[in-house]
Amino acid sequence: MDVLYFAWVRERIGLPKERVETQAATVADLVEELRAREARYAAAFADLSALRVAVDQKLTGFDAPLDGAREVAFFPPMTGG
Amino acid sequence: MDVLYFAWVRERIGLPKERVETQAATVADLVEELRAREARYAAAFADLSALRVAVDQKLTGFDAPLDGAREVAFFPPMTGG
Amino acid sequence: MRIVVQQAPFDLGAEANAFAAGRRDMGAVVTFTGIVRDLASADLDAMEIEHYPGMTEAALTEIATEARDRWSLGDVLVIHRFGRLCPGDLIMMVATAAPHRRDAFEAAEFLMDYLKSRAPFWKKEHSGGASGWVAAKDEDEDALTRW
Amino acid sequence: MRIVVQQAPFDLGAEANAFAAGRRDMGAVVTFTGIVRDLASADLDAMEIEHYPGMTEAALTEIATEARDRWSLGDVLVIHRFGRLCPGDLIMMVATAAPHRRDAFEAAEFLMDYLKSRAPFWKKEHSGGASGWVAAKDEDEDALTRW
Repeated sequence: MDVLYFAWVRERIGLPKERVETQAATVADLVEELRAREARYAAAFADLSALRVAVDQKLTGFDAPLDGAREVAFFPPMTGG
Repeated sequence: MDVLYFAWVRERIGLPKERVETQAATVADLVEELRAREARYAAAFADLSALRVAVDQKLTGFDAPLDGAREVAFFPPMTGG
Repeated sequence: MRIVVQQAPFDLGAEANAFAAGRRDMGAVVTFTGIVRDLASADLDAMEIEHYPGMTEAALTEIATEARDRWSLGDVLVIHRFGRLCPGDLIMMVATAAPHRRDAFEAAEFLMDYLKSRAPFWKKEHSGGASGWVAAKDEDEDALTRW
Repeated sequence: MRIVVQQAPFDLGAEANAFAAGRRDMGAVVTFTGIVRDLASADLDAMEIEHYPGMTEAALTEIATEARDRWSLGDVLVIHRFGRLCPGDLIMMVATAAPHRRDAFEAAEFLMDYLKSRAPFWKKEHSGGASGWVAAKDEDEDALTRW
């Protein structure tokens, strides 16, 4: 699936988007896999309460299933307007 | 003093403004004098709850004193905006 | 603060642009515009707005000053027309500028609620040969209890 | 209903005039405009707005549709810019048209409250060589409980 990063999550991980092959059942499982990769991922995902997630462009929770998901995005709380 | 009428009060009395010589102590006293003049005044002032009054261009009540007042205006509730 | 009472039309876009221009310290601008409405049932030909010259400007200034006292505002604009208007014509506008959006919104609502029942304007509707004064609504009077 | 996400500036006045034009059945038009603010303390050089193409438009459409479901509205407009902006630049606007003023005001406030924390935009401030992401405010999240 495509994994997207925005704002300081993007800056901390160092890229806006990557292709990830995963069998993760939920967003939380995917986060665990990413954290295990490298320090910059561990740093970006250190505090999940500071993060928001969208699956296929819909805001959701970290317990959301990834079954059939094509795109997951991680970002800080939004500051539009 | 000058007495002004607006909206349907003006239409009912038949003029927008007139000079009134009066010793009336309050707005209510002035209304009594006007009512006694002619049927069109009695009709315009039949229901005070349907009227509003301003003394010297300030909204006030019918018990307001007229001491020193230069201008009294009668009109229906306002419908601006 | 600018208070305008006039018979002539005003240009909402030009007023909004001028009001919002160069406000580096104000993050929020709210405008409200009132438009002559032709209800399907009414078949309105025209609306005539009467006002009380002198008192109108004083009342609007007082309401705008009160808004500036109650909210943190950078600026306030009120434009209100009088005379004969047609359906679709703009009757009036208010604009507020504030550092924060809640202040701009609340002050604009306050201005509208007070302007509706405390500024000396009266509307008369002309529809198909008949005409009648618009009655004040209880809900407009009740709206003032919010503030 | 019109939802626009663009890098280019927009003309508040032209948009407001076009939105208000010919609304014979809508008595009330409210606009909100967000402006890049230079706080005295911040000495802001520029603000950069990042967004999530695709999701942004979907989220704004969902919020606007929700507003139309909850209030009696004739029309809704949302314009939001992204990219690099300077103090005084217009960031975004919403406009609502309704038969009654209360609906137009409430729907515009609802749109702003949801857009603030539910549309995927992120602001970064550049001031005197330093830069930092604007943190979401608790009060913006709390504002959603009103609705």
